[in-house]
Amino acid sequence: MILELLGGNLAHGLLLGGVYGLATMGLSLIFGVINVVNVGHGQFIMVGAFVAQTMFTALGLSPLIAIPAAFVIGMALGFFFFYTVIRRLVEAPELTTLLATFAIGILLEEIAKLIFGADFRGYNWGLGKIELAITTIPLSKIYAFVGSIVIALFLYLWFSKTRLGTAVRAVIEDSEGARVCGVNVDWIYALSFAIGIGLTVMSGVLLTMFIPVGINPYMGGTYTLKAFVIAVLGGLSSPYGAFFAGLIFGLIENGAYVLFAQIPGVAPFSLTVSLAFWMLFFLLLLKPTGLLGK
Amino acid sequence: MSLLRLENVTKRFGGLLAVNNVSLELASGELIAIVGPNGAGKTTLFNVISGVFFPEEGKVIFEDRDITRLPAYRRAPLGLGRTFQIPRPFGSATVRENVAIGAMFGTLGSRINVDESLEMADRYIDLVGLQPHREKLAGNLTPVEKKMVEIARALAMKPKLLLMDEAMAGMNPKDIDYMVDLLIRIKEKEKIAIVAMVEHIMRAVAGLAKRVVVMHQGATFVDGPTADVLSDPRVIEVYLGGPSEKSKKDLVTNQTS
Amino acid sequence: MKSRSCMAVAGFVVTLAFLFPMYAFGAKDKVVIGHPACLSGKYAKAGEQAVGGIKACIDWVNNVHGGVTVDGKKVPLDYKYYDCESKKEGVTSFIERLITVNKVNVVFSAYSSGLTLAGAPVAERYGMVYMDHGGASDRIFQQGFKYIVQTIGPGSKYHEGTLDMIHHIDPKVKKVALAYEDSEFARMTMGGAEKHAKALGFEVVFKRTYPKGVTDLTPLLSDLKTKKPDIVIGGGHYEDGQLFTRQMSDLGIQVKALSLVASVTLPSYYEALGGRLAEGVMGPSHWEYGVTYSAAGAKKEGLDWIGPSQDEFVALFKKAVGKDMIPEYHAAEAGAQVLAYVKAVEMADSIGQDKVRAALGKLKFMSFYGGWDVDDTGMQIGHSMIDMQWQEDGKRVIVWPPEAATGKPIYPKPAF
Amino acid sequence: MGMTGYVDFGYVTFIALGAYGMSLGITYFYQVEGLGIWIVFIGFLLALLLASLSALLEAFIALRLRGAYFAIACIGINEGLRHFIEGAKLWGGSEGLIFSGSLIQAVGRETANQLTTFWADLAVFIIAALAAFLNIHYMRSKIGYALTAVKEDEDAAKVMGVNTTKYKTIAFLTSGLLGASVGAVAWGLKLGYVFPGDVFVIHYTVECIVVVLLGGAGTLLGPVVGGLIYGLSKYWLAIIWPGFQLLIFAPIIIIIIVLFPEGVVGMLKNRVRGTALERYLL
Repeated sequence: MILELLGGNLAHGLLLGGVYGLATMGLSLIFGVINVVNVGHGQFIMVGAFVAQTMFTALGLSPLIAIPAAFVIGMALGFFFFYTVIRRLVEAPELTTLLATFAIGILLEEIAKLIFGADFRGYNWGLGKIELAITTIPLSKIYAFVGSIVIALFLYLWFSKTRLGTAVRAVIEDSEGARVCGVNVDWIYALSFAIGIGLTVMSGVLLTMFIPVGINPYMGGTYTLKAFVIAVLGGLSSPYGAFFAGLIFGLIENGAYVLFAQIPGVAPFSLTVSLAFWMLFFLLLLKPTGLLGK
Repeated sequence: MSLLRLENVTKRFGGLLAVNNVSLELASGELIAIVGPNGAGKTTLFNVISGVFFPEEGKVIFEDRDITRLPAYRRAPLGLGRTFQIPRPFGSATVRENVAIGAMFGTLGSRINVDESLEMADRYIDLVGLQPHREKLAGNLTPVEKKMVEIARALAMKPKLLLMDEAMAGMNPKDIDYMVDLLIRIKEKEKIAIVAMVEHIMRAVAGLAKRVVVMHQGATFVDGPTADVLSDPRVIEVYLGGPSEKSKKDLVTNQTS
Repeated sequence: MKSRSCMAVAGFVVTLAFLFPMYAFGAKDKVVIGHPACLSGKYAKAGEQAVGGIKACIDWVNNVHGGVTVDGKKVPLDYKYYDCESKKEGVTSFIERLITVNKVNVVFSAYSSGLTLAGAPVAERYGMVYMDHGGASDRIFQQGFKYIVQTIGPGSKYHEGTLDMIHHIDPKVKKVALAYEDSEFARMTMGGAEKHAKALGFEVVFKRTYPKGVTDLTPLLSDLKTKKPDIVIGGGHYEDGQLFTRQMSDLGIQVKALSLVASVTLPSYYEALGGRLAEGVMGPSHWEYGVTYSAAGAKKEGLDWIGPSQDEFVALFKKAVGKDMIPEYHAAEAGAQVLAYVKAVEMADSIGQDKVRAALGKLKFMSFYGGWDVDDTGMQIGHSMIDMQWQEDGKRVIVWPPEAATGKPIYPKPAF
Repeated sequence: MGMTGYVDFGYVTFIALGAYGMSLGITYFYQVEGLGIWIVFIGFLLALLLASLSALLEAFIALRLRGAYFAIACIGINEGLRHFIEGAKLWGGSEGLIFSGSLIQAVGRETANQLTTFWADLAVFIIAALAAFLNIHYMRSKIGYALTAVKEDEDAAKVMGVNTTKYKTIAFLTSGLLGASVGAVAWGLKLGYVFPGDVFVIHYTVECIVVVLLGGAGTLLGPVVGGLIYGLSKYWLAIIWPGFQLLIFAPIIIIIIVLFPEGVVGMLKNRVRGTALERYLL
């Protein structure tokens, strides 16, 4: 019985983990390249969620179409905020950019509230579901998972096979060195920030394929915190590390619940969340480079 | 009695032998120069002496006391001061505050208060010739001035031994002459031993020290009176032949680790 | 250093705020209601409703009722509110400002039990009547506050009616699962529901809480599914209700009845779930558009009636918020609170705090919101809950209690 | 603590534990005969104790981690602790502790009113004054110099003879004890309740950082100016334009950061560098 439950939960956890992973890659990319901790990360996820919701309900378009649309919107937002705000702060101390992204986050929330109101929204794609022996899985979750993997793979290919991707990797390793080698580091900064935001907004769409309800201007905060944890698990400046860490996080979040539920007199859900953070804490102390780090 | 004695010190980074079985002895008040090409292990040796790294093998003895495993901050009060290869003054503090920090936590320790430290700082600022920059933020100085701040800061610690990492790297001939002169003055005035690490500038070495140690590939290669060492054909070969490509590579790993 | 200075600065700012008082709002010729509203932050939705409801009822009092009668004189009502951003610092500092600078005559609480509690000591210190339309926790009234009076009903009663109804329709059904948000209010509801379920002979097969702000309920619901309950009741706030229903459907958990607090009664719930998934789901509520409280009904029960009729209230509300929005219970309870205050002032024939508080203690009346009566601690006991169900084509039907019902319940609920 | 150069996202943990200490003291001791008003002091001591423990823990982490990693580890502790209290149903779990009633029972209604208002406010001011005093004292003593050295370059500091472990511990303990005092008084005593979800909120620390950066980090006047800009503009915007203050506020912050990356005071300082005015801005 417990094993069945555990198996079912792990299946859901794995699927969710894929989306978590993608949702964190943008954060890691931006930190890796520009050394900016994007505290407004979750708010960009919120933007993606609204893109999916609006396109579905107002225009009747499938979330699958919303994915590229969200990426384009995210890139545009990324370039906009980079050239108006971030570019001027790249050399400033870490905290200054933290403050800037914090303010950008608030701005996005308030604009979203102005446009969409404070209501909780959702949409119903109604794709049907797969019945397994241990659990039931809606198809949209599987689409979201596959989508995440495809995008992550695509990013991987871009990083390793293209000139531009290689340049980005060089900047992550050593921006001064890259500059010396003739890489236009400023352009790489702008591009990486835009791609990072694009990925994040896009992951907002995928997230709604997983959880298509509760979309509202203030939904982002929770995801910022989760993304931080996942990013650290993955080694902070490594986008792939983040992706795998997301998978692991999803598994733990869903799996540990079953185990904690066996202890009488506790609230297993909260303990599960607590576990994730303590794990982060100890991991940082023992292996600051992240689970997959050197 | 020797001031500092190294006994068969070895330090490895992964598979790389950065310092290989080095033994060295230094008397109080002696000024020696350590020379050697990039990657010869000089900086690592300094780090072992000042306690930034602990060696895998061998002993570091300071005034008959084994300090091999003593943390860096506890070596300073014993009388070990040093400067860094790339000057690292505390950028957001003024020159005066920088030097005062040296006085506060150096050999005088709790016997000196903040005001006395600041006064003492002024003395050493005068000594190195930084009077005009006393109230400037150290971060805004030129590299050479930063080096001077470091020297003053290290002197304010009232050390018995001053380790100078890359004493003259990146300086023009005028600055080098000034530095040679300054080090000799310091030795005379403060009565302390100085180990100055010099990379390539042989001209300076001749005027500076009576004794020279040449390091090559992590080991002491030649150790003796300056005139003899400088005319030693092996030394000339090491320098003129230039470091091998391999040791160049070692240098990179060595210095970034 | 930074954080310490931050606190020091906070103190400094508060001091400064007192150095620049604005005495523009004299309170001689009008009676002012003060309110630290939650217009942004996590309770923004409820806050907007409350402000609209209050404005609507003030409109009615001033223009239909002709103002508040004090000392034989009709005085208009005024409303002063700030946005507390759903934060306790906002609540405490704005209540302080409302009392000392704006010289308001009564303070309405912010939304949620926590924020209501945060403001209580401030109101208490100034001996100011503090009316709670947003904090449902019973524990607020166990602290010995003297000036607090509640309009919203206590949380423990939320799901009692639902259980009564199911027991009435299908006495054979036994297995009930409880899954509530781990918040002050929801836990109160869960406690009440558990007690009532056992009293009615139900078997509680599952009982768990989930943290606030949860984004994925799959682990909990998978666990719930293995217990094979007939009825599921739970909930907490808005977003978790949508999530709860959605993920129950995702996991294929089919039950005879599902009832969630807070979220279900909102139109956004129906829309967010694309309609179909919401059908048959029930939600307890303090008030719903369509309830049948009326002046005639009040007379039958021997209660005074005050305030607009339901339709009048809805019209005034729309005017107040400036858009075509249907008021929800947050609006209704805040509006009813205005009426309660007016009633109490007229009864005491004074705006003196102690006299008004005493009058509120004795007051008993009915409005479009239903009954109003508080016990000695100030806790609301006169208001009863209703149960609402989504039926086909997005119809909101009040199914319980029979005296307020506008239609028959669908039972068992259609499969997801 | 800006002094060590560590962004202490865990500061709110100190405040939260302070609030918990006070709440625990009052909740568990109010029925003990003869304690009367002393329960408040017991609460205060508990607050200091809890905060010291967590400050030591953070200092320990600070020995191993720097920069963003340290900040995130502190977030980890904060969130972990909060959810542990909720999950393990420790100290009332997510129900928190509500003790206004207990306090009234223990010391009487009048005294309780006095305590939660006048005395609590007074204590906050005393703590603020103490914090300012400590700040200035530290800045002028060896501790301040040591912390500057640690902030700038830990390795260099060690070689200079600065015992970095000791000074980091001092910094975190000071920060923790002050945070706990504020939490115990301004939160615990003044509000009369504590819910884990309300106190362990990282957002508060972020706001503090905003305040400091707006003013200019590393300046004495900076936080005051930043606090004034932040507090007053937010407060007045909320009064003038309820519901829209954040919409206006966010771009203002962004503009200030872009125009004055070193903070307002930092910018002024650069302008007046070398003049007599500089001394006053430091």
